[in-house]
Amino acid sequence: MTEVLRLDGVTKSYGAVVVADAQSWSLQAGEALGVIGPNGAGKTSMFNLVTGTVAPNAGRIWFDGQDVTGWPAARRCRAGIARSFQVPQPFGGMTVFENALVAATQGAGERGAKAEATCLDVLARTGLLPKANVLAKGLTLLERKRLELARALCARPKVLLLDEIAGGLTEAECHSLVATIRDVRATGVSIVWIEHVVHALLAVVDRLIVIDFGRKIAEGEPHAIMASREVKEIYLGIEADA
Amino acid sequence: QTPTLKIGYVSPATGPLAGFGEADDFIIEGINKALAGGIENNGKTWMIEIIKRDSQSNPNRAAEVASQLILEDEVDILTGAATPDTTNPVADQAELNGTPCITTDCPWQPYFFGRGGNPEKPFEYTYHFFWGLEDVIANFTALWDQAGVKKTVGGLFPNDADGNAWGDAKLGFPGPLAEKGFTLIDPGRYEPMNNDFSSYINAFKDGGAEIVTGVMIPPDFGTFWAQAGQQGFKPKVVTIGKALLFPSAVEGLGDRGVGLTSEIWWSPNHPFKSSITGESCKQLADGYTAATGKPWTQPIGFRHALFEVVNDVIKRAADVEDPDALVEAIRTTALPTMVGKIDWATGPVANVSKTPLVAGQWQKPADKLELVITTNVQAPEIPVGGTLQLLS
Amino acid sequence: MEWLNAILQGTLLGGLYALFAAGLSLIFGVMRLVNIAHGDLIVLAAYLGLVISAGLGIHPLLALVLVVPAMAGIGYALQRGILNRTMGDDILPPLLVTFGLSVIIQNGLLMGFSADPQKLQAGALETASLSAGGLTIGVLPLLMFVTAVAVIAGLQWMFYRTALGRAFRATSDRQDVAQLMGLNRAHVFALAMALSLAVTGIAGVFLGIRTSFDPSIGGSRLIFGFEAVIIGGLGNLWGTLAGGVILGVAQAVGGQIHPSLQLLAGHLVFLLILAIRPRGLFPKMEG
Amino acid sequence: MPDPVLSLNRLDARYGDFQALYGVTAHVNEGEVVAIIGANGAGKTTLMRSIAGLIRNAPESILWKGQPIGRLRADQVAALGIALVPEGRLLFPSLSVEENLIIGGQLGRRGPWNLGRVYELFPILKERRNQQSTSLSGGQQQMVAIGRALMSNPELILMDEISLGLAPVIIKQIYDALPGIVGQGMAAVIVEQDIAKALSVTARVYCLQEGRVSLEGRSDTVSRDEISRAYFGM
Amino acid sequence: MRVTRSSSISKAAMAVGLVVLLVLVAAPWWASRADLRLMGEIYLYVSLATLWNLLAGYAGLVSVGQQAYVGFGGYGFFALAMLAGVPVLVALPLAAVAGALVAVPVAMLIFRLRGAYFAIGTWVVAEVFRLVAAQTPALGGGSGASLPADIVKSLADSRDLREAMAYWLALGVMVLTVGTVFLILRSRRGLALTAIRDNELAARSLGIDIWRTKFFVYVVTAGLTSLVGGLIFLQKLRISPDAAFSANDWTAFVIFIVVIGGIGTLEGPIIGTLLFFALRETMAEMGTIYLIALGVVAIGVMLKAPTGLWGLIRARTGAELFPLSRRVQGIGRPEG
Ligand SMILES: Nc1ncnc2c1ncn2[C@@H]1O[C@H](COP(=O)(O)OP(=O)(O)OP(=O)(O)O)[C@@H](O)[C@H]1O
Ligand SMILES: Nc1ncnc2c1ncn2[C@@H]1O[C@H](COP(=O)(O)OP(=O)(O)OP(=O)(O)O)[C@@H](O)[C@H]1O
Ligand SMILES: [Mg+2]
Ligand SMILES: [Mg+2]
Repeated sequence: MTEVLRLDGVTKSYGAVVVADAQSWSLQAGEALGVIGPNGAGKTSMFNLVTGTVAPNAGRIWFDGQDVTGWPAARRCRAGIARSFQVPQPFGGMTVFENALVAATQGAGERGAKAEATCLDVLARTGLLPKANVLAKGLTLLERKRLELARALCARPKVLLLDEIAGGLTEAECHSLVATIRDVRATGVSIVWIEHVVHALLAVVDRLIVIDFGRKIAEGEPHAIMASREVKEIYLGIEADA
Repeated sequence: QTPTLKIGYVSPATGPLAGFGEADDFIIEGINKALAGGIENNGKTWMIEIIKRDSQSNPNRAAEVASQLILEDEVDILTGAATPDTTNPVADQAELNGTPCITTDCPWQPYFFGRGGNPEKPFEYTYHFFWGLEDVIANFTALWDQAGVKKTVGGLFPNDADGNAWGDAKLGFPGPLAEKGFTLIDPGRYEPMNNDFSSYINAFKDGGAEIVTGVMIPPDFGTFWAQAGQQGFKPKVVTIGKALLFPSAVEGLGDRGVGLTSEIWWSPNHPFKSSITGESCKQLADGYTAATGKPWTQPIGFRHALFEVVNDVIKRAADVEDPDALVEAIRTTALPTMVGKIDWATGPVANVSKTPLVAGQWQKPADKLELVITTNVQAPEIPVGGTLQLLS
Repeated sequence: MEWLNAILQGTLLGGLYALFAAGLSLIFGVMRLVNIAHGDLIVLAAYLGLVISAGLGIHPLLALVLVVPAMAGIGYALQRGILNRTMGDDILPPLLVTFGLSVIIQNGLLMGFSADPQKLQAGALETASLSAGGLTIGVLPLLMFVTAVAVIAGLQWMFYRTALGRAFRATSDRQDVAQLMGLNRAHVFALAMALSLAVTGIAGVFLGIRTSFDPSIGGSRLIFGFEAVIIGGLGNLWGTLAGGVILGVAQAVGGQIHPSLQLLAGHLVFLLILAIRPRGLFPKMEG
Repeated sequence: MPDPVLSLNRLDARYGDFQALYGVTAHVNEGEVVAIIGANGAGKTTLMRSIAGLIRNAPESILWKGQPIGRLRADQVAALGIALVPEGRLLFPSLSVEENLIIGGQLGRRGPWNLGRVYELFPILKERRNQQSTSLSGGQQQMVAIGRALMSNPELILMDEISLGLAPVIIKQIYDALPGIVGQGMAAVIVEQDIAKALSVTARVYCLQEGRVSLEGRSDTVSRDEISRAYFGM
Repeated sequence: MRVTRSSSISKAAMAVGLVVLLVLVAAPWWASRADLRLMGEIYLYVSLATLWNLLAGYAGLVSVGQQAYVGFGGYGFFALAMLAGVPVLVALPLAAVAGALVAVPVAMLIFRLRGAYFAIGTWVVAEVFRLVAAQTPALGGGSGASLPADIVKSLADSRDLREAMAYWLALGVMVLTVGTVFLILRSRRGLALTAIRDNELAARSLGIDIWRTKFFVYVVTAGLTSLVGGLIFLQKLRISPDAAFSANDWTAFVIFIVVIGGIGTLEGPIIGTLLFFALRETMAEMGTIYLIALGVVAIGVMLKAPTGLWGLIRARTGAELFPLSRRVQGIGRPEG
């Protein structure tokens, strides 16, 4: 197994608020990594650092064997890091299809019919095809979230960063989402998934890390982590059994 | 059916220069009435139709409407008035399209040299009548000589067509002033709509200027004059072109408007009369006041004279339908008008005929401001109405 | 001494710019509204001052008692009647509407008052001056500066310390959610515009005392107002004052070097500041 | 049975040409907690926005204590004592955390909720009180949104997907707090995707399907089967 | 399932457009001198409006300082033709290149600004251009300069041919600008541009180099605007700083045209220009009333049809004359 992504002592703070505290972890090719942690722990901030929308105060980020710490976000995306936003960021004035096409042509660098085929395929897989010609600003919150996923997939990433895409789904929808993500993973894409809907997460990931106050406080096999006392206390809010 | 000749007329009816166009409707109405019976040319009667277009005080728009008048309305003669911003683009369009063109109300240097004119090779179709910088300089210096104050002059010239011409080292004030023994303090050209004249006031104070001159728009002069007061600068004579033309502008200055001096191109006291109606200057001015309830202004006489020339040219032209014949008639004009004699044969350059200029002071003998002629060195036929009083 | 004087006069000029800009800054901060008609509204206020002070035969500063509420009323009506219907994320529709207003006001005034320059007569105040250590300071510019400081202090306090100010900021962020808080956005925006035009009323009367005006001069002063707002940073009224002063001093010092540099110096300083601090010197809100 | 505080009579709602709700009839009794469930795009948010006045409706289609309020603006509805916790939080970015809360209470309605009690409910907010609201994490923002609605001391609180994006511990906290919130006579309508959770905290439930009420029942008696039929119309 | 970019309407429109273009090319044979001149002016305004629309409507760069480039093009053309004696047909494209070149440092400066700040920044830059022109004595400084009649006459010997040339130049520039903008919008770059306008954060994260995309558009627009500027002042014959850098003539009216016509559409600027000229030709002589009417139209359209006239038409009919948008066909119920 080769390593596709590595964080080395990445640190970021806003004044007194430390959102990443010397974070170090790595991701293997084809691996699915889950991230949990209380609200405000710094999970989304970590994505911002990895994708380059925020620059770290210290530490290095390696992607595919290269130091990408100084790269702008766009370059990282073209190199193969795509994300979905927790708070959806659609291109409101464009249709759903065009939203996807942006990712396929810019992020993945595909052209013409190939790009279009990619988009149609991804929209079909994410259930957005019926809305393909609708302006993105007319979507409901959950549809916007699906669009986030679809766009990230159209960028044909090596590493896919997902930020809370299962919230608000019905059980059936959640199942199909899990199936979709498994498919993606089966194509060799590495995934980092932040999710509060723990059962969905556990159905996919190989490994779990827990973040609190910007620090990685636990890492390991998902079920073992979930059973740990610390996670129960700070995350699930269950009295840890003595 | 009498045939009709079309006269295009471009002037600023709206925008910052609208004051110059204020009397247009009154004058055109009067002309239309006076010429209702048509103009006789070679035994044939021609009606004239004056087509008025608004330049909106904007040279782009002036060029546009001039070209419309030429191309669309197919006017036989194009006329225009008021500041280089109107006269120059109008004349340029006429020159290129070969349309006879008469303009006025802009000193001739910014008109002629501002258009890249060359005395050796004059324009073919475009003619202008007004006074020039040499006249304004002669009048102003005569005025200041009368005053008997220290011969140090502060100059306020903006970076616009008028200001650059007045302040020009060759054509403008600096040369003649030096010759006549005046010291000119000229800090440089300011941008119109200036908000702060402190640096000028400083320079004038330091240099001990007792006279201030320049060619300014009213808001700029207002700012300067207020700041001069606030910063303790008290010149004895202030002679400013353009800004003090209109009674309303001077009235606005309140008591500080009294005693300011300015060039006078036309007044009800000028001893001229209309070649069309025979009216005197006073009658024309009174007519305006009666019709509009407003005090007379200097452009009135020149607007009237513009159409006097048109009338005369049409009468004399060998063939009114031939532009070249019309131009020939313009060139050979020798007509006494409301603003004095207009004759292109005697002009400083072939395209320019000069009209007399005097200067005077805004005085308040009773409770009303009056523009009193105090100098007539250039035009002794125009009577002087009073003597110059110092400001402080 | 010359330079000291230039700086002093520039600072006072800055007060004028700040007074012009304060109302602009307020509605720019509250509604992200780029009010192209602001300059023309100032001129409108000057004409109002003219009509009132000439009509009642009172000092123009006394006329403020009527001009300010009248302008506030106009502002309220304008916002509720017209501008509110174009408020949204897009800055263009309100920009175009205010452009339309600007043209209408200018030409309406031209029809009503002709192009003749007018001035407000403030008597001895206009030329009164104080001398100190070889420097002469006009009382009027000083009064304008002090007024600008007072107006800005008042607006700043209102914006950040009162419920009304909170309502302004909340509504500027999210109109529909502000409605959920019981704020009627149409009313809130109209109040902001009323306040802005009340300040404009003061600016207009001072403008009319300071120099002569005609219907067309509003636009040429607008750019300095915007520059002052932006140098200072969005949502910070003190910043607007600082912006005005920086602009005024830059112009005065530039003019002292050579008159042709006066305006250019102001603009260049503006661009320089933005090159270094793209959100202005002291921004308090997101642009 | 007491008169309902809120009743919906054949409520239609549209976005331009698109009709999102068709003849929805429902009611909420005083102090009662009601759940609205339904698939994506069923119209839950539209329903909430209609009640809150963000979408204009026929006047008589929404009655508040017998008065028609369908046509009122949102600020007028808010003044009556109806508060909405909007889907997606929607805080005011230029207000600090505390100001966001204060502005919720700016109507000045009397009641048990004030800054102190909100801070008691969500202690982290007290720590962050002077921070810009945009700099909070998603979950913290949701707390502010709830606190802001509570600050108006509403008689009816509408909560649209409040647990979306919250860590389990916070969801637990909020649902634990819910009885306390509604205990003092406040009625509530909650939209929740976690059906089990929705049923456990509410008295009655409405299920929407493509803009129509497809099921109405008591939370403790409806069966899973009925619900899945109501969800998908099978 | 397939993706199409043209509809039957757009195909028909393109065919009709081609015929109209041919008729317009032949105008010197059927139109009067005045009409030629008016049409030439309309083409130049269509060009300016289309270019501004590309900036503001598609790239989200709301500039209120495009007069900087109109004026720069005008002055550049005057300088080349008058001072350097460059032939008119060479001077015009050179002025365009010069405009694109000065846009490079300007872009580096003003691209640091956002939204309304950007707008005011562009305005100030245009003012700086104006002041610099006013301080350039070789070109008449604040007084301005007239183009010697000889230079215009050098375009062609006979007056008719000269006027036809001026007309074709304007028509050519319009076809060039509209065509360029159309091609940009159809390209990958056009898609990126719209994405940036809608959401910069997302655009960045999807691999779009925002700065470069905007920079490209800004520089191309500046070059073409300068070209139009050169042509405008070839027609006006006279240039002065206030006229060349007039915010009203070259930006405010252009914004009026685009927004009234329908921003963010290619059809909007064309419709807006036609409306603007219809108003002007019928009312301009009414002076103040005309200008007041213009203001009323601006306000009226913004209140009644904030998406502009074309927006209104498109909402009613779904028509699109230029094949730009992409529709996925065969996905069941047609929506949107
Ligand atoms: N602003 C809008 N314009 C047009 N259609 C809209 C708009 N908002 C919502 N809709 C449509 O109205 C329908 C109902 O939407 P609504 O947001 O009420 O659903 P919901 O039940 O809240 O869904 P979700 O669970 O996804 O939040 C959907 O089909 C949606 O596409
Ligand atoms: N720009 C900023 N300025 C100041 N503080 C910030 C900023 N951005 C984030 N924070 C703070 O950093 C912390 C981490 O935020 P982040 O969004 O990464 O949390 P999260 O783990 O994604 O939480 P959630 O699960 O609620 O989404 C929060 O406490 C937030 O207040
Ligand atoms: Mg997060
Ligand atoms: Mg919803």
